[in-house]
Amino acid sequence: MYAHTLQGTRHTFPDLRTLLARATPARSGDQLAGIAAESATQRVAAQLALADLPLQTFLTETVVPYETDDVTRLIIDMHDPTAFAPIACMTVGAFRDHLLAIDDPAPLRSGLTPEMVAAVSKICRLQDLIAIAAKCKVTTAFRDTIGLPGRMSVRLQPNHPTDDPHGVAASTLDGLLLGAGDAVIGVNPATDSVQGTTSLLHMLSEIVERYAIPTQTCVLAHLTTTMRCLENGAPIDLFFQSIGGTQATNESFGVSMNLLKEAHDAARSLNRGTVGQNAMYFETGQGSALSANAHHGVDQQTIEARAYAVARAFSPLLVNSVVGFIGPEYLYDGKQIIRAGLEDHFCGKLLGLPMGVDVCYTNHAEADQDDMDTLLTLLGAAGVTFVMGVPGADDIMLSYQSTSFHDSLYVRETLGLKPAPEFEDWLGKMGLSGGATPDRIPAKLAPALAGLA
Amino acid sequence: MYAHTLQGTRHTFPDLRTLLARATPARSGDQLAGIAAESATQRVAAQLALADLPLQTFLTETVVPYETDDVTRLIIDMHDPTAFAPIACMTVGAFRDHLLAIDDPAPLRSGLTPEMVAAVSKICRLQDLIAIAAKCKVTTAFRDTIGLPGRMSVRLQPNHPTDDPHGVAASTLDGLLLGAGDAVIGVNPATDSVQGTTSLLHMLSEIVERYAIPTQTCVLAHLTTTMRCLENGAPIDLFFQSIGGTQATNESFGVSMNLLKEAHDAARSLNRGTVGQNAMYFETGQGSALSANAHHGVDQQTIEARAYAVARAFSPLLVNSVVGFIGPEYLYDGKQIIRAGLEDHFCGKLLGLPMGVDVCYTNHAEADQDDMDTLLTLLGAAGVTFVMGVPGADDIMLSYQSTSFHDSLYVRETLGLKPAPEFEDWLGKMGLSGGATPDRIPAKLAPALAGLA
Amino acid sequence: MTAPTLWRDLRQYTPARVALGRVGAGLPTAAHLAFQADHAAARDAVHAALDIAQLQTALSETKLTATAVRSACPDRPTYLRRPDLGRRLREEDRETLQPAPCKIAFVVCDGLSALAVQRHAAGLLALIVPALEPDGPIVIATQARVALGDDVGEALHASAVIVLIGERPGLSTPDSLGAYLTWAPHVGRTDADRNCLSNIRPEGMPVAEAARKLIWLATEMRARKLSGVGLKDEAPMLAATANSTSLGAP
Amino acid sequence: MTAPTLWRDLRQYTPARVALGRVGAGLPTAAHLAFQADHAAARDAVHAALDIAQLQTALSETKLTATAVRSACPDRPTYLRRPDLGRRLREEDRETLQPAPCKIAFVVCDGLSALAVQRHAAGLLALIVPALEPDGPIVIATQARVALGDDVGEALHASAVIVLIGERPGLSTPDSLGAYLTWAPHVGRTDADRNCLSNIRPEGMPVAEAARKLIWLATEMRARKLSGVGLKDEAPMLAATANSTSLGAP
Ligand code: B12
Ligand code: B12
Repeated sequence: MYAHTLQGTRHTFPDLRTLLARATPARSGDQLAGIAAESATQRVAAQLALADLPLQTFLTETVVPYETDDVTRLIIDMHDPTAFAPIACMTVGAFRDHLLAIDDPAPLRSGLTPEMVAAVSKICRLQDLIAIAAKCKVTTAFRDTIGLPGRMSVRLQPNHPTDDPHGVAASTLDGLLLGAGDAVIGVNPATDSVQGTTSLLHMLSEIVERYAIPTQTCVLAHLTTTMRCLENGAPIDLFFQSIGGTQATNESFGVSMNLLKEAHDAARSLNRGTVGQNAMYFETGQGSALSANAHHGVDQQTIEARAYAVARAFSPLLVNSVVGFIGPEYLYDGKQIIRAGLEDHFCGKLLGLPMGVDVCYTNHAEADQDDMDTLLTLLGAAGVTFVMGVPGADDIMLSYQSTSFHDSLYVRETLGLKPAPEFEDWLGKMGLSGGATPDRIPAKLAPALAGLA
Repeated sequence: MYAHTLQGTRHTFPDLRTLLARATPARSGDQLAGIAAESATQRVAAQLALADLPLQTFLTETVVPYETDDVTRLIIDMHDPTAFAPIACMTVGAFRDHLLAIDDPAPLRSGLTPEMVAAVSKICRLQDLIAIAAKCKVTTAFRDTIGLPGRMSVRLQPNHPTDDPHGVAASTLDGLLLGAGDAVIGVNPATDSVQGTTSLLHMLSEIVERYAIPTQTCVLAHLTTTMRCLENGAPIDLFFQSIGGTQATNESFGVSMNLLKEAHDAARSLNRGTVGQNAMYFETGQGSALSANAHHGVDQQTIEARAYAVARAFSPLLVNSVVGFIGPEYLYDGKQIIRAGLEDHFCGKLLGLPMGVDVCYTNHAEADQDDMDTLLTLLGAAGVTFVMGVPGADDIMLSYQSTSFHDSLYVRETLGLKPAPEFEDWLGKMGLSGGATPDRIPAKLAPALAGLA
Repeated sequence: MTAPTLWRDLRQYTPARVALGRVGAGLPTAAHLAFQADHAAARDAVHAALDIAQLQTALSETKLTATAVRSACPDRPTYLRRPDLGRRLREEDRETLQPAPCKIAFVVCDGLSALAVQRHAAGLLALIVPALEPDGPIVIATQARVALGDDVGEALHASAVIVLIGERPGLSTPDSLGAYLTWAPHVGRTDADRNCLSNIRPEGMPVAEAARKLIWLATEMRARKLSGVGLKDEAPMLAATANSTSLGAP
Repeated sequence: MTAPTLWRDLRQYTPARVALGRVGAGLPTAAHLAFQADHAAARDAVHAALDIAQLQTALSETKLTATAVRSACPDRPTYLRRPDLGRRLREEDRETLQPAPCKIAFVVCDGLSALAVQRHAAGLLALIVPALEPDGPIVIATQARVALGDDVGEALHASAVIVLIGERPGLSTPDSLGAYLTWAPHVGRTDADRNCLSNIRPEGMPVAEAARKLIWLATEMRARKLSGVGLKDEAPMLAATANSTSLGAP
């Protein structure tokens, strides 16, 4: 039982998860779950109570039971008391102050649990989320090095409604011409068939080979499908899976810790990286647990942070919060999407993950391109690891609007950010530094090499 | 009569001001005036029609009659056809493309009218408003140099509900300790009396002298009051006035072109600047014309841009759009305030003004600190000339929330921006680079020098 | 086709917004405003209502009949905010669905695009219903989510349910239909228990191709008494697509 | 007082949020959350309603009576979005105001802070009304803007009107009262035609001081038949403030 008295009124919160939920800035998903604060005053009271909470509490009181949830077990069992020691006697509020004051939060990483970082994010303003995240350096590598200071990478997302290889190739080329693709060239397959996924894996890998691009490819099929492609000998750089912050969410996604471990082991034994071997790619997003009725009464942002505990167990190359992707049921409008995007990035970075954000919205949400420009620019200032690159911002298969190749050029130019160094060199060699200028396609990037003839 | 056919429906707009109003992104003030677009589709149709409009049109069709409005006369009479020549045959849409493509829009300035820049802003996304504004370099000077690349200045705003000199001094010192004050130390007086204003002018000027700060001071009384103080021999650095974009608005503010000219002449003859003689300080803000029923059916953003034509006739040191200050009647929520702030900054900069923005909101608006962090960070990326600095973001006299001294430290640190060079040196000498650290006040800034004993 | 040499030549290969040109880092005005116009239209598409009578007429052309039900969402704004209600039958309507054990039932949901359902549902059903020798009814459900099929299936005591649903409208894709198969449907099923076919529309997966895949999946599902991640779409690929494992000689 | 040496010593000189400390460039948690709590409270203050009966009782203690009218805004949300309506009397109420030429009328408006009016209006009126030998009524107006005084003045045929109005609530100032004087009020007057006293509350301009200034201004206004930018507040300053032209020796 937690409590705080504000302006003469005593506000009580029966347990930790309720306290966290009431302290969360307003969003539709928590309202849908019936756990959001009832008034601005109640929310502030919860934030004040949360600020006074010792961080230790998160090691003794779990928000989802240890016995029945393997994510909770992972969090508790992997907690590193040595890394935690410097902050062991702090409250959540003092921890926020500490994060703002120090230069490098990295040494704390393995001492932090998702719930701790979610809690501190709830009492942070946007500027705190930006300033603190900007201090977190997370570097990973496969065929190029992702996350170095002053750099921002882009996932090239050349989706096509029928997985047509020509269509995928044309979008890929468009993206390369505009400097995108250093995070990964990653296609969401329209169909989840083993044969279709295998075809896509082959063609992407051939493009990367023929253009000699220092990057990696991925087909974002269900992990069970990818594992079947592996049996077929398909060329797999990154193993992808959507994950969530509770065991039941992952079950609703049809995955388990064992399956993830199996994939991670396979990735390591393939040994396809050149400058590193981070070979997993995860996507997450606030709301998926609630949608699967697997949220245990925990607010969606805390559950989201718990998904990062799953991710970090497998040393991913990339983790992507698809923040506005699911829809207004969970993040109603531009304001909620912007805040959630910065929270997710902040929490992921504090936990040591190579966090990217799919700056995006659906047509049933109250959001528009202005909101995306806002979130993208703020994330650039916060040092986001990577963002999406979709032709003209319009994903014609997933039916939502994400960031375009142009958008990433904009944010790189405005904030002085560069692509991953190996990829930057490649762009230079291809005559594409700062993106191509219209009209003729450079000979070195001959479309015929991508199968377009 | 202007028209565009979209998805089979023909949308018509009887005149230029209606076309401009319908093309404006949604905001409460235009809805209040009954001139906003009725649907998203109508808005896009207006934007498409506007994009096809030749820039020339703005020289032949005025939105407020030339005969009866001195702001219109100023705009038309001061238009420079030579500077306009390179873009004379462009449409508004082509002008947007041009602005995005070129490196330096400065040579166009005197060829641009407020209506042209307002028009192009209406078809810009936030990222365009940011990217283009960031290319506009505007430098002014008085006792320090404002607006150099990579720098962002701060108006120190030490208001007090009774103009108490100790109170003002304490807030001033607080701001100096946190690196604020290079744009101006400017007090809004609680009362508009000549005697009170004179007192404040004396005390501010003494503080600046005793601490030897390379900056200027201002008391934001009505200009007629300031002129009376001048007669009394009060030390006046900057002459302040709120202005609007139509003659009738200015009349409702109790000012005229003649009065402004008189003040400008007085400022020049005082010759109090050391590194420059830009001696006017203007404030503007979307909505004031409508509030004074002086808007002539023109949308509030276009009227706002017209206020900049008034400002630029008097070579100001600083121009400040108080964007969220007036209230939700004109800008309803965070989203509208954010967009309007970036529009105002963009329009002012294109017209060659040293544009600052009061990143702010009132308690009757749907906005909060997160929205302010957003706008502040975006403006930092856009190269805003200056922002406000108010102790703890809470103006205890004007009753609204603006940016705090901490906020400006945040944005300077996050985006690598520095104060005006002369002021930066002074901060260095005082041991205040990056702001002081808590506890003891440095001896060089002894509070006794500011009258605090 | 000759090998493309100009950037804009890429446009012939995909409906994606490629080769838009650039002004600085920005989008040219024409492309930017076209996007805005499409956004306005897509927002409207979300709110379009399903014309049930028209759909029933279309179905009757192939001798199919359907009953209409509603989810527990009274209106569109509620639908958008309350997916939980969109997954449950309105109480009155649950009673109209008589339990009568059947092998397969069909549920046609408006989802987020009534237009998709209006355009493609009847055509798709005309191909699959006869092929699957159905013994269950066709139910048209409005303000409905995918999981409403579970509630319908449970109410009917159906062994399996196929849900056709309007996918959220994209900027360039207002009418995309999704199909979801669930074995042994009952309230509480998760998405791991279903299979999905997506992007059913002329520019995506054509109705005929979707029918072929659906029939294959439904047949496998019934044979293996299983749907979801354990069941993979291994319907033989059509020649055109199957040949694309390699890019071919450059 | 001894000269301050610590940053936090500055706090004694001003209610402003000075010397908050810093963590990096950020605000310490305690200061940040205190701000959030105050924001929640200030938002509520905007929506508080004026207790007219209580105000009338307070007025009656000094033998003042007042009639209540409303602006054309039916409710608070309308008030916030429609300042134009907040400046006009509700039609029914205009009829209740009998034209009866008078030298001065008083209008007490809730404005954006009913609390300010509730706390300070009666006290202020008690001091100024008798001094100004008024012959016009006191009108209490709800959902009202400053310019509603013009409509009231015009309806009454008053030569001048003094409006007392709740200023928008600040984070630290929920109860600040403003006073506006307008000579020859009629619909169409602009703010250039008025004089203003602001920040009337114990921590700002105390009621007694405000009364002194108001009386001075009203007297000048009547003598010069003029208000607005042409009329400056030249009421002699109180000793304490007048002495402050110089900071004194350091
Ligand atoms: C939104 C969405 C999601 C969200 C769903 C959360 C939510 N509450 O809405 C998130 C991000 C969690 C998600 C996850 C996944 N998705 Co998904 N998703 C979509 C998307 C874009 C829109 C769906 C929609 O509009 N439905 C219609 C609305 C009206 O109904 P609804 O009841 O709200 O929607 C439900 C279903 O769509 C379901 N769902 C979402 N994805 C999937 C995937 C599968 C295989 C199944 C059975 C159900 C399912 O989730 C919703 C809530 O229950 C579609 C693409 C499209 N254009 O439709 C892809 C799509 C359906 N998803 C796809 C995939 C592959 C996945 C993943 C398996 C990816 C992975 N490797 O982990 C995961 C896991 C899904 C699972 N088994 O639970 C594929 C399916 C391919 C196929 N033919 O099987 C699609 C077609 C996109 C693609 N081509 O990549 N997805
Ligand atoms: C909002 C505001 C403005 C807005 C008004 C626009 C609008 N539509 O609301 C803008 C930015 C345009 C503005 C301009 C000016 N303002 Co002003 N403003 C305020 C503020 C912060 C709030 C007013 C309020 O809440 N009113 C109550 C609401 C419920 O009623 P309302 O009918 O909506 O308000 C009307 C009046 O407030 C009026 N108004 C606003 N400012 C002024 C100033 C004067 C002298 C007059 C007569 C009327 C007036 O504008 C509103 C619309 O008609 C007050 C400070 C405060 N704490 O009150 C200062 C304040 C009233 N303004 C002040 C001043 C000095 C000015 C300027 C003269 C500054 C200048 N040098 O140009 C100008 C011009 C004013 C004019 N003659 O028109 C001073 C007045 C000092 C005094 N005792 O005379 C105040 C007290 C602030 C200050 N100390 O600096 N202001």
